[in-house]
Amino acid sequence: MFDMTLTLDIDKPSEKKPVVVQTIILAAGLALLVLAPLFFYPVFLMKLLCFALFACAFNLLLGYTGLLSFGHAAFFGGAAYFTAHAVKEWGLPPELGILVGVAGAAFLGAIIGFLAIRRQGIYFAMITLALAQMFYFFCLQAEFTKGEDGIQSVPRGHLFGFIDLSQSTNMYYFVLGVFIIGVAIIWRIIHSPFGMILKSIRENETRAVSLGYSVRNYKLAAFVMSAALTGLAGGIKALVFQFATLTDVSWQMSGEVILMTLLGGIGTLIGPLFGAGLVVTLQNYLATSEFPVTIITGLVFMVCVLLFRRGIVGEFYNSRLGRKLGFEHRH
Amino acid sequence: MTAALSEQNGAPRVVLSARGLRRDFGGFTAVNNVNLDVHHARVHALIGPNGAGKTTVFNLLTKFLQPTGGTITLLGEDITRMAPDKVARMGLVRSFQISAVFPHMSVLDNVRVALQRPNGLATQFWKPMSALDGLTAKADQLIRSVGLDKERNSVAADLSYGRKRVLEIATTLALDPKVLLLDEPMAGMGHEDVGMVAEIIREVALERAVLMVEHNLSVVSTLCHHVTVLQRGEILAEGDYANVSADPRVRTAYMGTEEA
Amino acid sequence: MTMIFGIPLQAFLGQLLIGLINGSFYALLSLGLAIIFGLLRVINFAHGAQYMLGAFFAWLLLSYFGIGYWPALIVAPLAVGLVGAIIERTMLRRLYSLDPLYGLLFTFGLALTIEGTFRYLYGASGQPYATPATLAGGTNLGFMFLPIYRGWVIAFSLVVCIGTWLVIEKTKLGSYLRAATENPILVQSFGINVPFLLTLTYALGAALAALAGVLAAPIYQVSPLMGSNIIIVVFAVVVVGGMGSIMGAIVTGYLLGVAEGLTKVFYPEASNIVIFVIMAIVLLIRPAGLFGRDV
Amino acid sequence: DASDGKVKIGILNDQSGVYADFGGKSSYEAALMAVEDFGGKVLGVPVEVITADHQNKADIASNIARQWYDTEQVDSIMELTSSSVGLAVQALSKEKKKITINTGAATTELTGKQCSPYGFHWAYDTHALAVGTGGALVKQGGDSWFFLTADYAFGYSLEENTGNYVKENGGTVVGSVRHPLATTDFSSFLLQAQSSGAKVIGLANAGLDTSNAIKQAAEFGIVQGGQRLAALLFTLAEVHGLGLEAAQGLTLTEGFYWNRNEETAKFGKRFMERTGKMPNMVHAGTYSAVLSYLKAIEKAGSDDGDAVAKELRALPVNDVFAENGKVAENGRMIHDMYLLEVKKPDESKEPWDYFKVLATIPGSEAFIDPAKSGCDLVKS
Amino acid sequence: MKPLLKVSGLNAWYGESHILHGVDMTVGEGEMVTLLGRNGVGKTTTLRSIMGIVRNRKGAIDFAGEDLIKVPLHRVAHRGLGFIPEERGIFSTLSVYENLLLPPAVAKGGMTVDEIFELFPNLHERRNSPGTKLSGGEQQMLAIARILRTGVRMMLLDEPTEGLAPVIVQRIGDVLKTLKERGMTVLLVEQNFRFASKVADRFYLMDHGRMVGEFPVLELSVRMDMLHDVLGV
Ligand SMILES: Nc1ncnc2c1ncn2[C@@H]1O[C@H](COP(=O)(O)OP(=O)(O)OP(=O)(O)O)[C@@H](O)[C@H]1O
Ligand SMILES: Nc1ncnc2c1ncn2[C@@H]1O[C@H](COP(=O)(O)OP(=O)(O)OP(=O)(O)O)[C@@H](O)[C@H]1O
Ligand SMILES: [Mg+2]
Ligand SMILES: [Mg+2]
Repeated sequence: MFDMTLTLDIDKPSEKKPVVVQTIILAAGLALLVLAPLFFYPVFLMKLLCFALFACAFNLLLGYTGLLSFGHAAFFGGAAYFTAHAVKEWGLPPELGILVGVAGAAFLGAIIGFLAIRRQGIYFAMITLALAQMFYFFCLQAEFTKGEDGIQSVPRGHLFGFIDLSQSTNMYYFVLGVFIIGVAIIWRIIHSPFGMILKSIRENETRAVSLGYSVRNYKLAAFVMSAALTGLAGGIKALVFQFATLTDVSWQMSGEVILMTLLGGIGTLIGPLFGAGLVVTLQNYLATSEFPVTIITGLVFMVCVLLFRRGIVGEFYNSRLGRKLGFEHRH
Repeated sequence: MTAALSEQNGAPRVVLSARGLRRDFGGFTAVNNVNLDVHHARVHALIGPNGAGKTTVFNLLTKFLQPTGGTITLLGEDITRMAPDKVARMGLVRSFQISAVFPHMSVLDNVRVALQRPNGLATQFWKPMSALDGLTAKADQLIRSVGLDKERNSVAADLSYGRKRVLEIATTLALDPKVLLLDEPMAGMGHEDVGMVAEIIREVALERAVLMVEHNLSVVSTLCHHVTVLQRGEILAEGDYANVSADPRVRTAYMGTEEA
Repeated sequence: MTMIFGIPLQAFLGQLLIGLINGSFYALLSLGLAIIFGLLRVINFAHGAQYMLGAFFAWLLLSYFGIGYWPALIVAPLAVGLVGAIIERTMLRRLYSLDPLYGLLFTFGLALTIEGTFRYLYGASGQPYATPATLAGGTNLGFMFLPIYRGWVIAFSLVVCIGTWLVIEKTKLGSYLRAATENPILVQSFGINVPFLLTLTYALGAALAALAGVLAAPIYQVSPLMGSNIIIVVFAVVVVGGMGSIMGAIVTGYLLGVAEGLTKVFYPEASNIVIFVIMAIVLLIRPAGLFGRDV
Repeated sequence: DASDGKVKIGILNDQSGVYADFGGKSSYEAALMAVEDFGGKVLGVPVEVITADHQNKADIASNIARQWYDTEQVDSIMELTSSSVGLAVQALSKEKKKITINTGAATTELTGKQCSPYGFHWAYDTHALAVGTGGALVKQGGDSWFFLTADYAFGYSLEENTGNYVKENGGTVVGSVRHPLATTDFSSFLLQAQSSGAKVIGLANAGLDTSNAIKQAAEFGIVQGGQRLAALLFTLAEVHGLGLEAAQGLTLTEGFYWNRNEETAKFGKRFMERTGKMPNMVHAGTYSAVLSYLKAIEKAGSDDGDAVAKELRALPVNDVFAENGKVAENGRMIHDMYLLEVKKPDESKEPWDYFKVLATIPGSEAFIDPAKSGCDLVKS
Repeated sequence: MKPLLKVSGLNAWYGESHILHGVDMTVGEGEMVTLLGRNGVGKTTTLRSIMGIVRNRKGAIDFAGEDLIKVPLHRVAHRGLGFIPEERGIFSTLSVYENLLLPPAVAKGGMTVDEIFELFPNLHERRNSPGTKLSGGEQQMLAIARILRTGVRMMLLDEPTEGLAPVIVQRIGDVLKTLKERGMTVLLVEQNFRFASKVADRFYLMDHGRMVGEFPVLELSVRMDMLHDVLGV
């Protein structure tokens, strides 16, 4: 459904030699992430990882199922609320709190998805947007979300009862762990028989139906998976910032994650990571400057759509160097 | 059950049947009171002038459209209100009038996607892609049988129109359907492909029921055991090709005065 | 006092009327959205921003050039229409050949940029815009006090909506426009200057949004946020009405305005979400929307 | 003495949103003025002021605050307009043992249940507004009220404080309706208020919302119909935005008015030169807060949070903002508030000459008795 | 016969792929010429390049004394050239009637709506339904009818018989003959060789983006071998 001139295929090496190169790149990337807190402000890094995971989860839906959801903030922010509430009010340990967030997001995803997959393309986008906005208003008025104030001072607690997460280094490695697990799950889903069917549905839905695939169920399953993984990101974000607020359920947040994905490269596994990195850095940089973030965000959006639809990673894959390294893609 | 019984009696059994099928679009009745029996191991042609309702009948039978009236039975089960994917899983598979492939997948993958479902490899989101390797041999065999070996690894979008139609037939066969519905399978095909596809159809019909819409009368005459002629949504004539083509009403409504 | 469902008649009718006024804005905005979508297959996320631009143009005209409401009612839509035309010519046009989702994303960025710029220049707080003298004051209708200006909004928006509908559905221009949406190249090969038509369409849609903006200026303050506050509700209106149906957009606009108004009487807490709830219900029952064709 | 060679103050508030005029960039100027007036240095090290826009989002605010403390060596954060932001940053600062002085937010929670040893509330609060504006209208015979309330903590707090005050004084609350933040159309809420028959319609909201409600009330002939509007949180900045024509006759409560005496007028003019507008209580309050903070550091001989907090509680506040103000155990700075009335256009003699001072409300009346505030820092 | 269309050295590209390699052909005023060739040899591309839909082209296209290479697409029709695409291009948001009235008349002498409805009674019957709700054959009729109204001098017709019932094919053949009598020039792309032989005056044979043969209808029988080679008939 989504434009097919994009880099659709997966980060899949086509030859033997590039595998080595790619493994080296992957290892280097991991090493970088492990060492990063020595050089950067850990809270910033954690924020980056949360959003990167969010964008990857979102990309599972957009890049690999062709569904543009304009309402993913509902799952991200919703999970943040659920986790925050579970940890703060019920006193659950962080790992269980996050599970509550994931389950809540999946549940929300099932409801919103059930309604939205009745329509396709642009309608789907608008419906998810509207339903997420409805959830936003729900959060605005529900008791447990504490309205505009949000759920504040959420305790980070002790992981498995003994790792003190209020230490920011501990928290960082916890977040990193969750991030890696999340991305690994996404990778597995994409490169699975199920992922293959998702791809075929995106390519030609009617044909998939005539081959006997219940397209709605597959779409819904992908939607719920994406929502659950988004919930994972939202849950850890609530712990990192000890906060759950309306910002995370607002439609601007849904827009932001689209931007991250678009900027990084739709349909590339690691693109969203770069997109998120760029957007988060930009926001951090501009947060204390005069210039409104929205103007820059808006302009980046326009430029991306007009000129770099493949996104950073997508453009790289298609560049000469990228091809040499075996990242070549059709189209 | 009943179907199996009838076969023992020697007569080819009815696998798909429609009774009193009707479909309205607004005030317009596109299909009216159509009774149709499709038999195992036979090729059944549905012909008729443009706009007679052939594609609509296909859509009704495969549940892509809901009938306004009438019933449809597949292998003894009433499928009148069933969802299209469910019907496909029961073994009723169709091709489309306008070619339907997965354009950005290779020919091999197109076929493998079709093979996944009958082999129970569709929902496993936790398994690696290599789980599908077992399907490759079967897929290659299908590809070879329709003569697409050379294009095995090309992207479907790069194929010519006719080759796409051939690929579509291959994916359809991958499901090993019990009933095959083909909407103008030869349309847009070069002469070289028509004969081959006809041969494929003849072969698959040995153990399956085939219902096809086709305007190429030479194909119809050589391939089909039974012909139903539709006109204005209603059945005008039925029988084998010789009888039907001799019917003066059919000649005026469809074939014209001379053989085209 | 006469009561309806335990609510004073006066309050009931009053809210009904206010619903109609809100509905006027929903209708005008969803009409513009429907036209742009119907013809360009672009979901114009910048519609809210263009509505805001209309109001701001009126305000700028007044505060810098002393040009009042009535001229602004014409000048501001023209100006915004022109801006729309330029955007279409230089940027939007490159996206037609792609998935319509890119149009949505592009206009989303556009909306952020425009709104951000106006926030930067004028702050987020609203600028006052006085009701034109000729329409100031109100009349007591017996059951409520109707500000004359709001009455004017209802009447004027109805005229504009019906007029636009007639142009699109009943004229040759309209059929060119509709055909061009589907297959611009072919229509062009018939001898029709399609690129120009598309520019015109986008300009028209933007101008309609701006017109709504000028109409809104005296009622709400002129604020950079006014567009983003309303746009998503208008999206829901369009989904309920059935995308691409122009009549659907208009009728649903008024209907949902009234529905929202009535919710404010009976269950004010739900007034924010009532339109979305209606949308969900409609989706369950008629996925194509009330007036939409099946797709 | 001062840690890391300088004293750094952060001014964190809304600079582009609905409260941008209420406090905004001008608060930063006010802080700079205070630093200059103090001499630019304390304990021999330079004083630095930085600022950021939190866009009215508590999470953004708390992120910035965290980063300021963690990476920028900020010693205290002030202004903090909006209750959610105020509470969030105060909670974070408590953890980090850093001083916050809130001049922009209204909720009494800051010095109530959620009070902090390091958190101070300077300019005004919802209780003061209730006593001031609410009290004045009750005295004038407004004994039945209907509230239009912003649907979040600040609104509830304002409605509750005012409602209680009305009831204590023999009045009744006939109803209320909650509206979301940044509502554009108040007409249906106003109609509800109108048909309720209440004598006073209390606007328990702020900024743009209040201005819009006032404007639309005029459109629907509400004041002509005999009902009164009580803009419970309304300052000079909003009056300026709305214009005297629409705002005339409103009663409101502020902790500061530039044209009250010579000293305030002098300060006002200086402020005007730098920002292009006259200060309201948030701006003047921020000036006062920075000044008091620097005095406390000097007295304590250190910028350590505990030491400074102790001195802040001990030192009296005497400056252009407050006369004989004193900081209570719960962190509330208690000072006089003023009941003001917006002039008619023809009464206004110069630009920004907007108010008549109706009465001075003594601090002890305006603010909650610390012992009854619910703050557990107060030894009873 | 005076040539109306003269194409020389026409090259055309889709993106990077070079499809036409120097096509030369002439169509005389009032002549009906058929372009034969296998799938994918570039027949459609030839028509689209002449019309100007494919813009990436080089060479000369002389139509009634003017080179069309520089004429923008929306002006070409006004020179008297009408195009009926392979995929028919019926508009779903327009009713059959609106579809019919859509192309602006570019010259006098086109058929009237009544004449058209007489020719295609199906269309009359379905005139108020949305265009794409017609069956494939009905859509083809509508596509032809649409151009007949405009009064163009020359039609470019891409596979008009594809997917049509024999009766309809016959009727279309009759229509083409009628048109020829009225002086219409037609360039026809056709796979249905038998049909083409009934209506055409002359044939071009195309292979790999070039013209590989040309002969009048009278020589058809003697050219069968060559056709066999190229078309595999
Ligand atoms: N839009 C396009 N982009 C790229 N290549 C194209 C495009 N359209 C056609 N082609 C290629 O150009 C070649 C010529 O195509 P064309 O449509 O002209 O063939 P044709 O002779 O009309 O065949 P047919 O009988 O199948 O209609 C084919 O190889 C085709 O794959
Ligand atoms: N969705 C629809 N809405 C309204 N009318 C329709 C719809 N689908 C088909 N029709 C009408 O029903 C009639 C039968 O159409 P159908 O496509 O079944 O014809 P067909 O026999 O397949 O013709 P062809 O051989 O040209 O493909 C046509 O007149 C068509 O216009
Ligand atoms: Mg058909
Ligand atoms: Mg062709």
